[in-house]
Amino acid sequence: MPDATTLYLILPEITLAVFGMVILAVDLIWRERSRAALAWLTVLGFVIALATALLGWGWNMALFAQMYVVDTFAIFFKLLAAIAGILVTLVSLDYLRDRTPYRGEFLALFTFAVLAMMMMASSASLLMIYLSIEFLSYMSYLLTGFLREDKKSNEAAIKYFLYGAITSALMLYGLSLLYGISGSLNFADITATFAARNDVPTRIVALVSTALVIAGLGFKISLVPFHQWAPDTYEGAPTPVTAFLSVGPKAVGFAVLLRVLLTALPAFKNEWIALLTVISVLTMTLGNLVALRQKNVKRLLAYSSIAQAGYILIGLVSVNLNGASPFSGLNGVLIYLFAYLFTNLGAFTCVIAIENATGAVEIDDYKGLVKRAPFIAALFVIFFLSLAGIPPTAGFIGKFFVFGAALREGFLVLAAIGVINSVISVFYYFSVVRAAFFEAGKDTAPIRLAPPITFSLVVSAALVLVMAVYPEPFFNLAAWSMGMFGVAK
Amino acid sequence: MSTPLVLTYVGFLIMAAVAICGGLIAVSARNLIRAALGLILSFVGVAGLYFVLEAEFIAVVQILVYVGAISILVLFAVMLTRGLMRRDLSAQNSQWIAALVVALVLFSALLLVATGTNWKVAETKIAGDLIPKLGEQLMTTYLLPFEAVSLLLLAALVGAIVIARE
Amino acid sequence: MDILNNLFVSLYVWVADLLHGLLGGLGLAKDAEAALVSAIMVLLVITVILLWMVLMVLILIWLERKNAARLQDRVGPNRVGPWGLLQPVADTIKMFIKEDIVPANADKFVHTLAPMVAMMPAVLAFAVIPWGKGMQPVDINIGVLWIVAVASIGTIGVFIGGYGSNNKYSLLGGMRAVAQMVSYEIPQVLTMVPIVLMVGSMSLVKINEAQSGWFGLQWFIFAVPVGPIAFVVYYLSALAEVGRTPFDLPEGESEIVAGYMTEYSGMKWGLFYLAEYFNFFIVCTIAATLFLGGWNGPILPPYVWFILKVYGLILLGMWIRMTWPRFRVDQLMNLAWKVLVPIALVNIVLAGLGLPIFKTIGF
Amino acid sequence: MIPLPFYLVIAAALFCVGLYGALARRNAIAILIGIELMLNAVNLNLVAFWRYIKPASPTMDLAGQVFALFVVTLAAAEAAIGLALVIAIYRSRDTVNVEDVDLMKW
Repeated sequence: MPDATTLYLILPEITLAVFGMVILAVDLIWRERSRAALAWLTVLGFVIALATALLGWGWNMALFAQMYVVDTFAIFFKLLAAIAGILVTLVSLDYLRDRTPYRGEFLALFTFAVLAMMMMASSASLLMIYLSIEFLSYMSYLLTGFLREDKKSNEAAIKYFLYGAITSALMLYGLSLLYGISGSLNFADITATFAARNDVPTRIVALVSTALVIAGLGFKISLVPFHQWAPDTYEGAPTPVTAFLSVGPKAVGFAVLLRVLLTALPAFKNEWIALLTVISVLTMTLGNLVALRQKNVKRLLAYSSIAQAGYILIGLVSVNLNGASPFSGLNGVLIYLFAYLFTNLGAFTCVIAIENATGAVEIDDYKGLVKRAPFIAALFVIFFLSLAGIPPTAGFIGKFFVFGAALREGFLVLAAIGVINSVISVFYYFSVVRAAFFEAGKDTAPIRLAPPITFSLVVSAALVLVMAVYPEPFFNLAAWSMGMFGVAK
Repeated sequence: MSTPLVLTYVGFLIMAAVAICGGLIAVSARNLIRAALGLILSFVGVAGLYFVLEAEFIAVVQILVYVGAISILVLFAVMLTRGLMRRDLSAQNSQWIAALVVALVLFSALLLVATGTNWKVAETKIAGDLIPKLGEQLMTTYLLPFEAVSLLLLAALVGAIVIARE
Repeated sequence: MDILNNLFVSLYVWVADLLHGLLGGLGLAKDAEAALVSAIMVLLVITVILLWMVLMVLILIWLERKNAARLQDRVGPNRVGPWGLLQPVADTIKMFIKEDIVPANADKFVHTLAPMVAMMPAVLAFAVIPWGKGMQPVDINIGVLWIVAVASIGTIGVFIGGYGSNNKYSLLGGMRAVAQMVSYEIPQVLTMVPIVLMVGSMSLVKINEAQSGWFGLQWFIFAVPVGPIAFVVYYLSALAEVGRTPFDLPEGESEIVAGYMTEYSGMKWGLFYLAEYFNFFIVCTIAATLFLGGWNGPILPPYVWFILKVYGLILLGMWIRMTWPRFRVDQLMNLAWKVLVPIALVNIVLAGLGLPIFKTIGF
Repeated sequence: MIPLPFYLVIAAALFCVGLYGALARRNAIAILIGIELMLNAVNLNLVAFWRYIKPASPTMDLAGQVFALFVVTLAAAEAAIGLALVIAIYRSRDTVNVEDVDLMKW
């Protein structure tokens, strides 16, 4: 039986597990009447999880035989997960109404997906990493294919599933090698092993397993060349799920990647930095170039989010843990992820709002949007500015820290490629804005917004702007969260 | 019970051959039912290898879950999507050569890792009954993953039913 | 009395010694000799067990026919041998010499493979059954799980039999059979959990030992309330698992001809037929081991007790078969998922709650 | 005892056979079969390591076996989800060949 402290520290996980099951049960008993109430119940669950996650702030404990770590780094990602959960639940309310009769199950699976994200953030053992990643993946497959009458949703899910299953098997092989070399599942023992043994065969094992693990996590983060699923899945999935996939798994994927690389494999820093640099360049460039040709907004945002993963990776590549400089690379990753969460969720919320009203997701359908829905059009501009990294938006702050770290570490070329890519991205983001503002559309009926969506839009936009104008708290938050990696505040 | 080393080797070789041959059938057979049967053969071979490794519990679980449940699921799925088997001209897609190259490259890398590394092998005798220990550890050390996986199974079950039901 | 109790164990030791003596003359190395002897003994045990299995099942078939006749006010087989005792033998010979027909469009390889796969669980399960004190061919510490695991292999045989015949009735029958077997496996396994909990081991020998003494009152069927509930659920789901009437939908002749066996003839059909009886026999042996104290009993030698219990359960099954009409598919599934599974789950909870209480009062 | 690399080589071979199947097959179920083979190979690896590598802690460490157990469990869930998706797509599209599932460009 775990002791009271343990239970206290995993309260957010317990909350979500309980809420998930309660939602299933309530849905079972109350089928007809409970539909709308269920969504609010889910939101309540996320809010409680958010609050309880904050209770663990400042702790640094390894629980369950060192398998599960609750530290500020994990809490940071748990907060992200809970916030993403709240916003996505709010926007899915209207979207799901006419599309599926199984809304209770949807919300329950979604709750479990957020739970899996939280578990990923805290995992510090090969077993927990694998388990929580698979948990999140399975829930994502199911949510993606949830509209089972919809051919695109089916297709998106099967592609996502097949890619995910193959890459997770690859990653699992890498994990088994790490277990074999160290005889233990815990990161601490693995680090100790590699610190003690540094012969060439051991390095080869470490390299092969690192590459395999990056393959598995690269799939979650949608890094090139493990990105092929992303555009199709983003296009076909129910749009709230797309919004979720583009931020949730990506953020915690980075969390796991950071934890594995920095706590289990720091001995091979040079090797994985080289590997990730190449991947980062490929990811940014390919994502942006292909995004230029897209006609579908969901697809465009998919490629855009691939490119964003490339930028974030720059922060990880330029990680430097032994300085008092504000650019440690890591804080760039965290700040960027925080900014990206609200920006991308906001952009997708705009897409959902328009899709709910008109069913359209092509860029051409956005023509004349400013007349039909000036509010959405204006917000679109804010979110796109942020995605492109233009001040005064949160995205700019993120890029500032990430590129700054690259410059500090002397990755001049990498930083330059990043900046060039940002410039390219402006073109396709602007193509949507141009359609919305400067071209006349056929349809002129105004678009009405449901209150939950408005709320979520306002929150996202406000945070995107606040982060840019007053970044200090967020900067501190990120700095705090890196305490576990030995970085002073 | 200590088995003579020769018998261990014989058992190992037979089971390894069964596992690999089953795997080859599974990925090459054009008829999906036969591919599934090859898969089952491979599962049985791996279960046999677990017996050679003195991990009886995993071996039996392997038979129970893989042979008894997963392969039945696969067979069911093949049956339910049967119409298309007739039209299937070739089992391999157009990029099978690339796939072969990838598999071979990876295999050589893994071969290098498997044979070239100095694994810290310790000759240990397994003393006593491990199964109570396994049960105990699942309830203490591995309590969190144990609970998490039960939630996962519940959620996966619910989700799979929602998606597959008529 | 002791001689009689240990008859077969002594026989085994004696044969092994004899072999050692014989091989000792060959002048082999110690290790090699030991390996050879153990290999020969394994083969011998397997042969004996296989012969024993066949004998048991032939008796079972005869009993079934005689019983059915009695309950239906007929005479039953009475021509071959005294009271028709040799009728099953005659049937076997007939099956061997009958023509073996494979349908033209069948998947021939799979068609031939199916009956063999269907026989496998029976053969594998016989290896771990404790026939008497010290009379277990292989003693593994996970006997219960082993039986559950190998039983699931039979499903595959039935399934590919249905597929390989390329006949719609076969396929339908096969699918039905698999659905039924998979569904009833769950309550069947769940009812074993309380027993394993009470014993603290999955070894069939330990389960037997836990039920010794007190003239049968330690049998788990008397462990009220968990034991009797588990026994009833187990027995019902076992009957369904092996497809006995009233759960014989996979081969309900009024609906789908003979189910997955429709296209089979000759010895292949014979194998399926035998497999069914083997499976029935095995579930009864397991029920006897888990709930009726296995080979525990006063006065008579353990193996006699065991056989008596098993045949008692078999006769119960026959009685049920003769007196109940067949279920409908939906009733069958409802029974499994909405009745038996919940009962079995609650039963596990009861066992989990009751166990510490019993432990503390020192039962 | 049999040298550990024997098992590792068998596992690697099985893994790559599975990977080939997963990459080269057309039918979604066949791809799934390949994936199951890969997971099996990993499990063989884990159990072999458990048996041979001296555990870090002095008590009997069953980490490898436990991990393998979890992989088996997850593989079952994965198969269930995958086949549910396959059946859904067959229902809506009448095919489970991945190449024919091309409403959206890969």
